[in-house]
Amino acid sequence: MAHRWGMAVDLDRCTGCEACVTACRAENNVPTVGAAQAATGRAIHWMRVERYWEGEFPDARLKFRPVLCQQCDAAPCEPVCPTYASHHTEEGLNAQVYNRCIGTRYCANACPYNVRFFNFFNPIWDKPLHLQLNPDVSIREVGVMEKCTFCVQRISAAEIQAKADNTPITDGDLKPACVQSCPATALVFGDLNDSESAVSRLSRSSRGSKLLGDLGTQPKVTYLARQSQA
Amino acid sequence: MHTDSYGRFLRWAAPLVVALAAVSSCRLAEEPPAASVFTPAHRTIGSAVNDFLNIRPAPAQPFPFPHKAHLAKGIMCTEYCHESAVKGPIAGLPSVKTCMICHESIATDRPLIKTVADYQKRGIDIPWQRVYGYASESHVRFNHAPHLRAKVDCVTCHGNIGQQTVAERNVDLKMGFCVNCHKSKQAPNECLTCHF
Amino acid sequence: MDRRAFIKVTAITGTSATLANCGNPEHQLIRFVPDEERVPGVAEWKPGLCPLCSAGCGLLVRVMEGDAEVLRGGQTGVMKMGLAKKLEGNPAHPISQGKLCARGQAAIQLTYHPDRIAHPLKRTGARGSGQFQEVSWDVALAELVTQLDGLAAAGNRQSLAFMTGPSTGQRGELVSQFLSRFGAPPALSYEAFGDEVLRRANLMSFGRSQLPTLDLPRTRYVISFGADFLGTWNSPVAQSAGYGHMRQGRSGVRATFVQLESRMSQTGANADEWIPVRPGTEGVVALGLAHVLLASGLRPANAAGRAGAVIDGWSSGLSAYTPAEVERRTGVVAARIERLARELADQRPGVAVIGGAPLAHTNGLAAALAVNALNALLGSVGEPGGVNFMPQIARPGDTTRSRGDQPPTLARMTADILAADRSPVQALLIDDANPVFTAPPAWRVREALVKVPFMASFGSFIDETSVLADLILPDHSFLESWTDARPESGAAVAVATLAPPAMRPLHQTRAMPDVLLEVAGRLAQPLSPALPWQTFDEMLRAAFAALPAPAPDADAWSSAQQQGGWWGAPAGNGLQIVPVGLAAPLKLADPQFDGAVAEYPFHFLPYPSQAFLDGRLAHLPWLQELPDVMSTAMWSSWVEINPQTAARLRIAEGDIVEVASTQGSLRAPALVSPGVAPDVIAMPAGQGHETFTRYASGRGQNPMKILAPLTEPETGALAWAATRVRLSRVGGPTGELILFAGGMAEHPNVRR
Amino acid sequence: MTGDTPDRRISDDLLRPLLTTSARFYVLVAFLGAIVAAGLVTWIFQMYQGFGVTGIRWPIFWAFYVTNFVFWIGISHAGTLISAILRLVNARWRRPVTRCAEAITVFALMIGAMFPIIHLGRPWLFFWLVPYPNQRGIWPNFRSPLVWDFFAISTYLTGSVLFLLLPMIPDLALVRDRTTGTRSRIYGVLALGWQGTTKQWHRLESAMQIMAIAILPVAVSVHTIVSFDFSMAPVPMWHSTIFGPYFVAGAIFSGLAALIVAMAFLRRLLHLEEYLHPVHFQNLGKLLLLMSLLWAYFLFAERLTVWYGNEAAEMAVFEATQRGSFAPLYWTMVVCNFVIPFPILALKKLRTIAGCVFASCSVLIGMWLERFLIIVPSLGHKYLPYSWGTYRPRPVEIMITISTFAAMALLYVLFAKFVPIISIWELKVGMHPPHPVSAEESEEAQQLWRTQP
Repeated sequence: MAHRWGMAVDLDRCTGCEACVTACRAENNVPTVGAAQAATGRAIHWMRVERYWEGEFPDARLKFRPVLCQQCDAAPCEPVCPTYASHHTEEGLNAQVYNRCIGTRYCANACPYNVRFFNFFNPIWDKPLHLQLNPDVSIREVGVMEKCTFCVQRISAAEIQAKADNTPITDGDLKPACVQSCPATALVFGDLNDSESAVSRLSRSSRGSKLLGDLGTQPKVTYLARQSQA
Repeated sequence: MHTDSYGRFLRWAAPLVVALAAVSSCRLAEEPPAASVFTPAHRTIGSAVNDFLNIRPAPAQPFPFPHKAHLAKGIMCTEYCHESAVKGPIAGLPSVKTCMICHESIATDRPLIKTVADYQKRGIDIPWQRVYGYASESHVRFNHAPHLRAKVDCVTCHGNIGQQTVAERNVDLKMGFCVNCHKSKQAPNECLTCHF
Repeated sequence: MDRRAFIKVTAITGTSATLANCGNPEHQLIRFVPDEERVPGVAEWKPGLCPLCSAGCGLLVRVMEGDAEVLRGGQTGVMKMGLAKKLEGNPAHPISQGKLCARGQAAIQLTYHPDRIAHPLKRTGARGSGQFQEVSWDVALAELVTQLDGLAAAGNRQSLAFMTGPSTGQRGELVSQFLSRFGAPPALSYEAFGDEVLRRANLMSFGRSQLPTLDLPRTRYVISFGADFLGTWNSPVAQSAGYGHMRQGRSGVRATFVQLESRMSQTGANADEWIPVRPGTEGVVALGLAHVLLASGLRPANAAGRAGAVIDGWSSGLSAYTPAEVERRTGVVAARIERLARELADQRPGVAVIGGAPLAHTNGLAAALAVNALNALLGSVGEPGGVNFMPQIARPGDTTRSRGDQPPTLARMTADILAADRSPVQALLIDDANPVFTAPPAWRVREALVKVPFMASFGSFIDETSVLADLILPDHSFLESWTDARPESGAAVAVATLAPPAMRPLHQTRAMPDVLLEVAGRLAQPLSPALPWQTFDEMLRAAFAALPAPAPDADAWSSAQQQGGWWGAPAGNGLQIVPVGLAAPLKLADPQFDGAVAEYPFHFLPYPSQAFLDGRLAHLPWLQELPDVMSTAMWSSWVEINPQTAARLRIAEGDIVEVASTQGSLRAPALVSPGVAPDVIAMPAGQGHETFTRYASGRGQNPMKILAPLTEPETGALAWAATRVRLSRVGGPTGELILFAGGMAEHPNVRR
Repeated sequence: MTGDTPDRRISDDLLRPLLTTSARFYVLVAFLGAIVAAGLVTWIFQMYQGFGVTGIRWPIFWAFYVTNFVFWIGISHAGTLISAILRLVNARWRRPVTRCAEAITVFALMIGAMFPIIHLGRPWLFFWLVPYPNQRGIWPNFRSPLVWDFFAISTYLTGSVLFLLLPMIPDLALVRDRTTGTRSRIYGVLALGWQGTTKQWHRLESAMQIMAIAILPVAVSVHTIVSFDFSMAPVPMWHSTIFGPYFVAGAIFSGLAALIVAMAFLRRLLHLEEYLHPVHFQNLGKLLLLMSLLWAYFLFAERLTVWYGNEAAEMAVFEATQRGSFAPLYWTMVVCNFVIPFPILALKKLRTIAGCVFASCSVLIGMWLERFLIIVPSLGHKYLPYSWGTYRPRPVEIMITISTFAAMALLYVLFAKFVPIISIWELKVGMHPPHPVSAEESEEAQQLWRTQP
């Protein structure tokens, strides 16, 4: 049975520690652009933790919300790409094919979540920081878009392994970097086609909703609302 | 009368054009990225153009390696020298250690073997050059193991390397080549199969 | 490199990098024969230990083959070797439980940092000039040995001082043994945001000189007094894991979480109820809650046991802490106090926790005792869902930590040095500490250190302290050496984490414990009989061999190497500690502040930054570019100001403001935040380094440099929340404040 | 015939720019050429350094370049559309206007079509937009509006070029006959062996009719498709049904303005006062007035519905443009596109040549701002406020923008230098009894072209 990878984000568990943000950077060779570029809006964060203030002191409240590529089933970024660099795979992932990308940046405009990032310059790593680079992940050059891939390199490796061992991927074995590091287990990843997988059960939760769901993008990431007595 | 006036115009305009050309070229002649940083950028415009046109220099090997002779001795590629091909994505180039496993005792008197032994002594590895490989802007993440499991023979992608004494690239691993094979074998043809 | 060079990087498509070894061989380095055989492209997972804080999280290190530039026999070349690629939590480890925090994820950059010290260095220029010259290890070690022998010969062995970071493992053990054998005073450990006050309080209330372990997974009510236990305090990963479970891990049960503090921390942002409280009065609230519980007969006074007995007026029902009185002193409404008390009584098991700023006042110890007493009153001590103390493995000859007698403090040492005309400290060894950066200016640490004749550092980077050293003996990175830790909190079982080297050293560095052992052997009167080990791993082996074997067939040492440590119930039921009582019960005094209210109207509240803690991590680019989750600031430092205050002083976001205390002033961009009280100015620590690698040097401001030297009298710990400041706008935005986010509110434009 | 017939004079006047070259021409060409060259160098610089030398940032990934793209494609609606309409309704006053107009179309299109390439992150791969068979078996994504753009613009360009060239043939033949040597030979080739036989006239006439009819739907579709680049994406205030007609109207609006300005310049530079009369400007001015009203109506319709609908995401953009950081630009746009041109063009007294030119310049500024304000505020205020951003252009973008205006002027000047900018034969025919030309008339017409040196 084909997989359909999805994620659930429990906002009641998320503490805003941003372990996911650094984990993603470490796993996916996301470059740091430096202060000067960051100041002009060129920082790249495939995963970000949004924070929204409500109310004023002393009744101020704060909400955290991890935002990554929602891997939409009806992704606005896909039809607009003139070269199929952004397209839908059989497993429902929003592929970003770097080598096919010519940098129209149309996908980034179309994406309602602003989770797509552009390489304004060639990335650089001050040696020997480059020795940390993950050999399983591409290094994106100037002029191409990039975004969260659900750690496709891990998915691919797991599927190749499963094929070799001729055993299915057991739920919970395969985790993107963000999910693996999340201390509060606010992020859960798995196969939505497996109705018993943890992610499927959470996605059915009454607290569940989709980010900007009314846009009809049909995301594969489900957000579980934060409960509170207050 | 107007003809020579055109001439005057050209004589007048030419220096301007030259000047602008000069400006642009000197901008292009900026120094390549510092050696202290790692970057996917090309070192020179030339290498950029070569990659764009898929022109790659032929690998220059330190000394000939008779694949044929070794195969004839029944030394199978993925059993001794490129054994990691069956375990993972990369076939790898054997280090001088691997050579000396056998050549500690075998054919030690041959001049080439002496050179190999000498490398071993100096603790320096033989600078073999990769023959096959993808330009990294093609973002191909090739994995040997599954291909071998699928019984794809080495020669399919590496040609008659077994017959060569100095390894040469004689199969052009263009995307069409991969795609056709995947099609014929009903292997997945999704972009993400290879590009990520 | 600066970003100009960055711009210069030619842009025309593609990578030549990975093709480097495909094609023409010219301008390539020679390739050494690899020392190790490994399958290229296939990952291997090795146990590790996160070195960044004392939580001691166990790691799994992903090691893959790569080409590293190495020096072999004076020749630079490329060698295939195993390289650490990624850090994950070790699922088997009781504390990290397979998880890792943002800082831990970035720890790997310590190893590959471009400004790591690659060779031993000897100072050539004046102290602090940062001029060093490379020397061989033989020269460096000889130098150190001569110095130590000199002290011994001159008969003032006690003039050797050793400054360490918080090391809970055999590394610390080795240092203290080295010192005691040599005849020097015990090592001095200084942490700006340390927890000495809480340890002392726990010792007095419960007879345990260690940080508490909160049983969050089983609790139903958490009331936290300023403890940033999900961010930077104590054992964040373990506590976050517990938090996740306490919120949604149990079907039908969701614990309530109340946070009291004067500046909303990342932890406070997660609270169901966030209650601002006047700085330094957190203890009053705790006693107010206790009063209601006692007065309303919800709990009997004697339930608190000794924890209550050490509080003045406890037995008589804390008559001075009626809700009305508490409201007057703390600003927390009386009715709210009563409601909270009732909730505490009803929703059990509950737990109260105190940490951070409340302890950093002159009355910090009393506040901690108050919260301890509250816990005891609730019957949450040592109970499921309450406060527990992690079993400790008894150490032979471990005295300093167990008996609460005072180790030397930084303040006292510097004072002594500056007072005497001949420094009582003749030689100073520094390992993993940067007091020059984190100490308040009044302690004049830099001056004092300059006055010390000989100073050697084991640091891997040139920071404000090691730049003063005469000799730098660079340590291995934690991934290149044997490491261990025995954390004091975070799990229900005793834990001794162990990590063999995950990769070979990149540079010409040596593990500090090995250096210490070698020096011990090379001294004129060798300490080797007392320190019988050649290398650190031998010492570790001895230490682990002493532990009970996990299984009859396996020994603790080898199994610890495989699973990344030893954990379980220690033999002899843990560490026996003699509780320290009090002559008379302690009275919760009003906090003292430096600076007159009239002249300095604002409380100044520095706090350990989410990314850099006290600043020791400001040199990691990943953490610099990590948007602070509350402010979304990258590569910056800032001053948090309440919107009303900002409006009153005509301060807009990004404006440069001046914050001045009696100790000095600093200028930093303003950040308007609804999460800070109108009379409080908050500022993250961590930035403002003068010299700390290319990424941190000259970036932002260091709040510590305007702190007053007030301390908590009992422990001598710095009362870093006790400074008052004045605030003024000095200029418009300079672009120093780099924010990742655009908007503050989720629905800013809804017409109502 | 004596050499003093009015026809003769027309030919002399209108061919003068071709036959004699003033120093002013060289200065102008050199000046414009320098700017254009500087623009090219800037673009090379951008490709070499990386796109980051522009002001583009997360999340505003389109700005100046796409603004210019839409603007110039809009300008291109000057000619073809206008001249085609005027031809079809057979407006007499059109005769001196049409060629200027059609030239604008061709050049504006050429420039506009450059921008989708300039704004690419990897321009050297632009050919992936072109469908061509390849071993990979990969085609462009025909669902992408950018690919539609490619087809629409290339079609429109081809059509417009034909539409410009066809009626040039007789005049090119005239030049051929009036010149000697190399130039005569060159124009001879261009004139495609035109002899002015009745047959050729009829062919030409019918070809013109067909093109005039064919070009209209193409022109309309082009700017509709350009508008689809925006309205197809779920971006606040882009995703609107009104965009198609709105953009077409805006295009004709700016196109007319450009035409008026261009004509005024030619009139002054080439001394064509006798041929470009105030009445021409009057009439174009009336058209411009109509478009101004239409544009204002569209703007009103768009803004009102957004405001009344009060949808959170759209209101964010609405606020930013109406009251927020973009308000100054927004209200400048309103003033330039309506407040200034309306009275000038409405009052006969003000609708002088100077008046029309002034109004047109203001409209050009206003319409450029309109394109900018459609693109940037929306991208800067998408759904999640956390990801909002602001945009500031950098010298690179500004330089390239300026150079495109210079390029337009340069191409136009050169065109006017090598081709009679006013259709000579159409003027002449205009002065003779109405069409269809009778046999002897066409005989006479042919006489006109047999000119002795």
